[in-house]
Amino acid sequence: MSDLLFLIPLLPLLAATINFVFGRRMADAQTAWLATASIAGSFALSLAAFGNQLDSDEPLTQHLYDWIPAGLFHVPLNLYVDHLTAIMLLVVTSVSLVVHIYSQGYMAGDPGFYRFFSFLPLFVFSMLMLVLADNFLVIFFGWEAVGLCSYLLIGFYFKRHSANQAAKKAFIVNRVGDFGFATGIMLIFWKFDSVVFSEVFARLELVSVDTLTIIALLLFTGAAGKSAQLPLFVWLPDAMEGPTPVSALIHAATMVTAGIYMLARMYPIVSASSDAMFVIALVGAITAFMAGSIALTQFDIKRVIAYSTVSHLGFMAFAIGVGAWVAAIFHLFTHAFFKGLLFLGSGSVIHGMHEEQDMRKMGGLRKYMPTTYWTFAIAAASNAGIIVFAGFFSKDEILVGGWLDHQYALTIIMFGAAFFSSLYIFRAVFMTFWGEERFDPEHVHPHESPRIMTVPLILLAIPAFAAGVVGLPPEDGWIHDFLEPAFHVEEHAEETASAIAIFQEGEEHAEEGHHVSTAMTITFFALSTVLAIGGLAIAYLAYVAKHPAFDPRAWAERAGPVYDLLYNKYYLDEIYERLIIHPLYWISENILWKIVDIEIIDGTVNGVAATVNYSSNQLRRVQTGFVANYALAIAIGAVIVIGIALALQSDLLG
Amino acid sequence: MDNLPILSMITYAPLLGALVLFFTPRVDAATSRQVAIGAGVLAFILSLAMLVSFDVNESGMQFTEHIEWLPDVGVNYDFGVDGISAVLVVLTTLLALVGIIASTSITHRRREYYISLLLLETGMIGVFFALDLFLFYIFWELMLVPMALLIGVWGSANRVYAAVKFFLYTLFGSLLMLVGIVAIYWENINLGNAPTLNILDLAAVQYSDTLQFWVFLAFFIAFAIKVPMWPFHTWLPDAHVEAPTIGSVLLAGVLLKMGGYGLIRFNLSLTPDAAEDLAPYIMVLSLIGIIYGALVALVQPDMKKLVAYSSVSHMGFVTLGIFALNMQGLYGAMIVMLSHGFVTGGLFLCVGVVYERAHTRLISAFGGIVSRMPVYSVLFGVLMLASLGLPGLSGFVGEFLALVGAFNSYRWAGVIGMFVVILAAWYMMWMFQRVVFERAPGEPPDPHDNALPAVSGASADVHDHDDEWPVDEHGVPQWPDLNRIELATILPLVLLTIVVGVWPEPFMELMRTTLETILIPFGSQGV
Amino acid sequence: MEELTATHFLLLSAALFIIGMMGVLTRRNVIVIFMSVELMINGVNVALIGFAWEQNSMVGQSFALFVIAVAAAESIVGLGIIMALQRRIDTIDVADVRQLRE
Amino acid sequence: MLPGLETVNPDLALLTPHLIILGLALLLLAIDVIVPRWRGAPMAYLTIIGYAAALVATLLMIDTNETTFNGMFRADDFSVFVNIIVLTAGILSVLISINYMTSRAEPGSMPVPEYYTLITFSILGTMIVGAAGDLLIVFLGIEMTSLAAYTLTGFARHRTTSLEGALKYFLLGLFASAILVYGMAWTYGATGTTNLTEIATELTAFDTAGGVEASLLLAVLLVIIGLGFKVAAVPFHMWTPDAYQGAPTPVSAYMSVIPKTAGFAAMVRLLVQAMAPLRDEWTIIIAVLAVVTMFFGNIVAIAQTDVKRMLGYSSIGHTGYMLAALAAFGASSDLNDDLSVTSLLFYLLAYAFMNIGAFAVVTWLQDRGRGVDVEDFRGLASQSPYAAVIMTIFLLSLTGLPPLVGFYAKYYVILATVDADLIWLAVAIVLASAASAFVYLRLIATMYFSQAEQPAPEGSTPFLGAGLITMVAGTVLVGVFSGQVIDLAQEWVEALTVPF
Amino acid sequence: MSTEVLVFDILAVVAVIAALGVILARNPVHSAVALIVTFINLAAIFVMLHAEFLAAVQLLVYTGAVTVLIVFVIFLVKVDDLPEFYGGNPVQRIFALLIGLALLGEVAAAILTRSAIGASDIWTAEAIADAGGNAEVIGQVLYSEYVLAIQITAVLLLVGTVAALVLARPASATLPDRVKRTGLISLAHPRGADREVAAALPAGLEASRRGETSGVRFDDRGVILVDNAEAFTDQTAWGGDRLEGDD
Repeated sequence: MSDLLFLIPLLPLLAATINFVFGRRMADAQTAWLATASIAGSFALSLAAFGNQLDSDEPLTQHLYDWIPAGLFHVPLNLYVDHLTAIMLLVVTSVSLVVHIYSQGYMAGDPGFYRFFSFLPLFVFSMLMLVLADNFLVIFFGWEAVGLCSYLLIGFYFKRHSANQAAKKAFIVNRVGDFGFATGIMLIFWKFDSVVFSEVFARLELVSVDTLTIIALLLFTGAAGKSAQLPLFVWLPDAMEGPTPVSALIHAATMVTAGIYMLARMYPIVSASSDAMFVIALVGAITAFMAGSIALTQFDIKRVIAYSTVSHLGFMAFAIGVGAWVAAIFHLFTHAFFKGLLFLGSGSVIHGMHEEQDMRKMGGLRKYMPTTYWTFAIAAASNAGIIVFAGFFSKDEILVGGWLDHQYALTIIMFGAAFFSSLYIFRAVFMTFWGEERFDPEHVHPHESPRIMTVPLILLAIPAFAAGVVGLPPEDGWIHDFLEPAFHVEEHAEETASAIAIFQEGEEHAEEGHHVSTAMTITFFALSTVLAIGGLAIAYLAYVAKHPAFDPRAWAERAGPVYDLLYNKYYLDEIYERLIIHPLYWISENILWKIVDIEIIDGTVNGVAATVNYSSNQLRRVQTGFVANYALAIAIGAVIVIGIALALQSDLLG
Repeated sequence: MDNLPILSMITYAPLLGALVLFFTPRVDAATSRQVAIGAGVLAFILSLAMLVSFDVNESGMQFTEHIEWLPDVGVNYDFGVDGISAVLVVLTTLLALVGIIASTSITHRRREYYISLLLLETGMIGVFFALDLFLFYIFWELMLVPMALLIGVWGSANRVYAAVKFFLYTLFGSLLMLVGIVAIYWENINLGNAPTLNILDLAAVQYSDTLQFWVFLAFFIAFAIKVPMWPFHTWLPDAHVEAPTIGSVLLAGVLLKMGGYGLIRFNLSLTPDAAEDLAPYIMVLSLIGIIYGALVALVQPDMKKLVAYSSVSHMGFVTLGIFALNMQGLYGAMIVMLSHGFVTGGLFLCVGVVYERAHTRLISAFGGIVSRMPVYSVLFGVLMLASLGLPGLSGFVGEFLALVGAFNSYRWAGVIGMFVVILAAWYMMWMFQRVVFERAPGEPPDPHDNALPAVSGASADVHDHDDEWPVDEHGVPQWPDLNRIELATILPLVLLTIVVGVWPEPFMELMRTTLETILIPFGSQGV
Repeated sequence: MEELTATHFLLLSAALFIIGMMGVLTRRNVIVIFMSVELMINGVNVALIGFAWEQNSMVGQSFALFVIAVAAAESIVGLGIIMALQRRIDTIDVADVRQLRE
Repeated sequence: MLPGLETVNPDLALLTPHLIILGLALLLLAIDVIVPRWRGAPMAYLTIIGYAAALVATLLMIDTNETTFNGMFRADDFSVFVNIIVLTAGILSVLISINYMTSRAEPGSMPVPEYYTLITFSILGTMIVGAAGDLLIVFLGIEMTSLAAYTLTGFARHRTTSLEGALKYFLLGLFASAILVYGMAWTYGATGTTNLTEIATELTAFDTAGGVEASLLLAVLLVIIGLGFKVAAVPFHMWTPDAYQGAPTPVSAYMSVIPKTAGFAAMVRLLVQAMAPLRDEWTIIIAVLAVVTMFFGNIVAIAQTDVKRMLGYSSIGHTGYMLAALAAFGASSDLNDDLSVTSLLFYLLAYAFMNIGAFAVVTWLQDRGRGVDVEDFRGLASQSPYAAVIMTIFLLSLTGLPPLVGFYAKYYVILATVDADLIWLAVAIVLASAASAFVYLRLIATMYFSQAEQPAPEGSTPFLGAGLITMVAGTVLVGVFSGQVIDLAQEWVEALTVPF
Repeated sequence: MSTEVLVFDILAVVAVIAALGVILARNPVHSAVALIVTFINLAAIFVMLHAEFLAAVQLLVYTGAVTVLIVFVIFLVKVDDLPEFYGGNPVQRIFALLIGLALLGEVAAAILTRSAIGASDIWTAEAIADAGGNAEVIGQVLYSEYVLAIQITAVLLLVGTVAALVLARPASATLPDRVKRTGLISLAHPRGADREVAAALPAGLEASRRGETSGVRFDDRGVILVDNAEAFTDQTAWGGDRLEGDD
């Protein structure tokens, strides 16, 4: 099996290049069919790899060739599949397959159809390379390639200025994250003289904990950039400018989770420094809470879901921060399905409402789009964490993990975020599908999407509902033992005492988390359910029953400045604009270019030339034309030369 | 094969072409173009032949030629090639060939144009092959005049100022180098060795620290002007903006590499101790150059000036890598030089293509090219991505290695250097998007556009040249996509960028032994 | 100063030389300049002959002889130039001869 | 005979080149009177053949380091090299003046036959200085060259500027000669002899511990000032621009090389050969003069509009470089690898080719009716590309750009100065040549980068063409084959120390 | 103070005063006379310094030939009515004076501290006397040691004559159309006549150029007007004009 690994990323790459080069001459259907077939191929191979990993702990590796042989900085191009990668492969390829099928319907008739179906498989190729990487450079290659594809896909409607701005913003903000990631890689190479994961992890003891903390934090900045954590999440909401299937695939299921996957892959490093873990947890919690609060005030259906994604990513980061590694991956697994479904559902709604995205112009779409409504509802329930749905189990496990890690304050914040996640999602459901129809009938005739779009919705609805079973019973379900080898560090006998102590302490920490008392489980079950149902009820009362106590407008006035703060995304965009972008433009325009370059450097150069010319003109006047003056010059020259010579060199003056 | 003086044949093939053209004044423009292309192809094929039969593991110089010339002053005609010069020579012959083929837009005095181009090529190749300081200096100055002519005669608006500034700037630097050469010549004699100007013999001697410092400084200033490093860079934007497209391609593609090559060949091997002491200061200068170049490129209204400042930033990586004084740094520097050759060469060709159609270089005058020129946009896009250092393309390999090298010697250098990753993306993306995507001036906005910018309508100067192209209903000139020649010149560069990005091993293998020998005095050769 | 010594004639030669030089510097009339130069040359001759006398050798005197011969040759050429110039521009005032300047 | 004197039976064979030239001059005078038909071109051919014959005779005399006329005449290798320089320059300047005489460059008529005679006499004068072994012979040689030069400057009698140039050159020349002779008198006074080698032995006797004796120093200084005028060193250079601008262009070309070579030959004879023991004193003075001359010459040349005047100032600049070469004398411990005079001689030869070349192109333009203003060069490259290329070659060589002889010459000078630990002088040379680049680049820029306003120059000047070709060949090839030339020039060390 | 020194001092002082007269005289003729006085004094000094032959040469060549030539030129080129007395502007004169004094000081310093004296040769006064006097000895010396110098001086004088010939020869009669000169240096002219005439005569010239008149006319002051020198005197001042390129 290990020598077929290269096919997984290769198939989408081939499809992408063929579509890109010959796309104009191929019929739309052909390009779509080719792309989907290649993803299906990769999916099948991923299943095979998953099967292989099911019954063996040995990771599959395949060496392709040496990418950069620069002395110690030796970068081989290897593909590496272990349990963690197997899961990620499954998630990526499955969701991509569904999105490909869905896009054929959604993008039908678009002039850039072939271009869409070349960028999408290219994205899948990049994501697969990222997941399959076994050293920092290849993961970084995948990292940037994914950023590029998101740039291309967000800016798909290149005629729109807003789309272009959003694409550029996404790429540059990702690059800010990449700056941290690349600096981390450099630090790692400097400290470990290698960039291959296995070699680095083997030499962990040689390095002090502080360095590990710095490395972990740098890697986290990379993850924050990619997985839209607090300071760098501003690009994700704007990324909604791209076509909805793109949002579904990239900004829900795969790319954004890359950061979390990378942190998971860096388990040995991150787990070794508790300070880094705390920072990650803190950032995760705050992001979850903030994003949740913003989502409450949004009216564009895709932006609500976008902020929900940011919030859930905050959940996963918090999970990693508190050491609930498996919970993070479990939530990632479930989240991919129901968030993908939410986006595709909203896509189908938008498709039906002729590109209308504002929820205030929707309402009562239940009767027009029954399948979309039901699948959207299931996904919403899962997102909110209703008891039986997949989202409940993974989210709950995170909260338990948080509590066990004694991060009580943060866990309470997470409870708030959980409550928000249920409130905003049901608000969206009720505003779009329930209540009175707020669109004017002559122009807009909502209709159910064609079967090519509804079938994928149903396909995704199944895991959105049932994916939770994977993690039952909590704390030691199937996924826990499957991922167990990925998240524990082999014992190294002869390491120095201090190093072992650190890992000892880290070790119990993990064990203790396993057998949690059933009482605690039940109480957390109850608490989550209360929050979820509470959110549903409030949303129902506010938007369907129009109960005066819960009138959204009333709450908005009462909240006043807080509401504006939330609605304007904590003014983060404006802050960045004013604090970083404008001053940078101003400095480089007025100071660096105009003054330093033109005034100072060019000034001096031209100044030298001018003084030479000026002195030349002055000296030239010395030539008066008078013979007497010429003789005078000779005489003066003679007097000076003789005078100085006699003074200095002769014996006259001793 | 090795008894043939292959190196001299490569060097003087273009000169042969130039002489043939010079002495046939009555020939028409077309045949003179054929002759020039012939000479270019000959030089390129010979250089490939040399590259093929180049022995990777041989650490010393290969294909050496030695003819006694001025014995009294220790000057003899020494040619030789090693890892780094072989790679750079092939780059030179390739770009020169591409330049000659792409010179379709030159209208007046084509014969003299080709003569200067071929003379320039000879000068460039000679610099890489020369092992004798005297011979090196001769070829170094030989390049000056043809390049100044290229800028001065076939340039655009105030070309004379740019040509004169370029000439005097480089001349001043090289004159200081001359004093350096003479100083090291006499020091070598005073230490009791036979009078010689051969680089290898001079490198073998251990000089006093003060002399090393002054000789290092003399060479450094000459090469810093050529690289160009931060305080000496102001001639580059003027020269590029005024030079004809091909002049810019060669200027950026090869002339800037002379500085880098010189720093490696002379400053590192002749005066190692001074190099080691002064490395941090030079790294500070390169970092300023990198950040400064990127920042100023951010606000350039003119495409060519933007690319020029971007090459100031890229060449900052070269000096950063060199003076990191370790394996990764030097590898990085060499690959940045190689990739900068294709990438910036290609970018200038792209700017030239658009300039031929719109006769302006102002970014604000363009927009929505992708719908009219898709192939062009794709190639331009790949080059742009290589320029901002996307992994998988050649730019990244070089820059990352240089930064890793810099990080290993000085932490702060690596970190500050890494900032350019953000800035490069910023200015390149901004330019690319403003030129290729967006709407052409005059095109109606997309109904679903959430942010309707005040696209600066149809800027007047774009339209007055539009008599030559058909105009669609919105008054947008329908520029044709790349013609056969333009494609034939840009495509190879793009392919090379991808190849070097994905599979840099063969190129790195070429340089390995040479870089190891260079790093011996610094004790970090194997690392 | 009982009997004649070198300083006597040297001072004389220096005086003549300097006075000749002053003449060249101050006068504008070409002929007077020419005469001043003749004075300088005579100063030199005095020095030469003085040294010959001091060192009882004939070298100085023959040298002076040749100097006189050369001075004669120069005067011919000089006056030739002055004649040619005068025919052209009716002046031998050095100040007017200023077309070539700066 | 009187006691202490013996009749001198000189070995005239050593004087063959000088006698050939003297014979030629007299022959030209005779032809002028007897066969008027031959005036003009036939005379020129004869002159060139004569010079060529003398050149061959000189080349045959290499390595015959002997003296005759009991020490007065030294046919050593130094004089051989001086003869080579002067005869080549002579041939070149005659070549470029043949067409000039009959062209419409000079409105009035010029006594053509006397032109060749006077140039031959001037060359004879310089050769005498080259071969002089005695103060007197040096003085006579200098005077002969100068007299001929004064006359030739005023050759275009119908043009007042020419006469004015001649007058200035004459008056100041006379003034400087008086100073030179006064210096020689003082030298004789101090050493009791006028023979150069004897003076050197006498001077070694004086101890210069506490500082040189004032009268000796005065002697050296007066000589330096006198010769400084001849080679146009800065404080004494005032005549050069006016003389160059006034004189007809071929004369300016000749004047920029032959009298200057005489001046430098005299300097070597007097300072290097005779006053070697005082070298610590005079090398510093020459070095300072060199720097001042370099910068003044090159900087003032920038603002000139008249090309001949600009070339005059640039020749002052080049004098600065040659003085720098001279200033490097005697510093290196072992004399026979002392490059100072060698680089000076090579520089003179290189300078002859490029400078006469530059003037030749100005003549080429004048022969075709165009003026000598910088504006007249506007757009020359598009009208007559070959002339422009040739002029560019000369100007680039004057700047010191490598493949051309100017670079080799400047390289050797820098070699000499750095060897003499005069690093600051070497840097000054480099800075001055950067300044000179301003001057020459401006001219090249007007030729190549701007449009022509005047009609294209047309007309055929075969001899000038031949002259230009030889000079271009010289500018390009002499540098490449400078190995052999340097070997010959290096012989000066042994030549100057040959006892008579 | 021996008589010899006294005589020397008198002669020296007179020579110096005469020299000052040369450079300070208003009228060039006066300075010429002063020059002659100087030369005579110097000759006397030469005699005192046992250089009798030199004294003779001095008198003959300098006082005789050169000064006469100068005076001759002065008359020819009408310098008597020169406008101003001193040359350059006053500032320059004072500056020149200072420089002169400075140089005198320097040279005097060198003279007074002079110790380097060449080894004395054999030609003492007695040796010269019994060898037949100064002239005899100089003759012998010249033609034994200075043979080469004499030949060169001969050539030098030849060059001088050729130069004078080239410079001073009158250009062709038909001068460029600037100012038509009436007769050149023909002896028949009263002094100063031609200058005024030339200036006052533009109208007449046009007529003469067109060749209507027979070539000889008189102006209002009775001065003979001729088209060119040939017309007036049969023999031109400088002999036949042999320049073929003239006309």
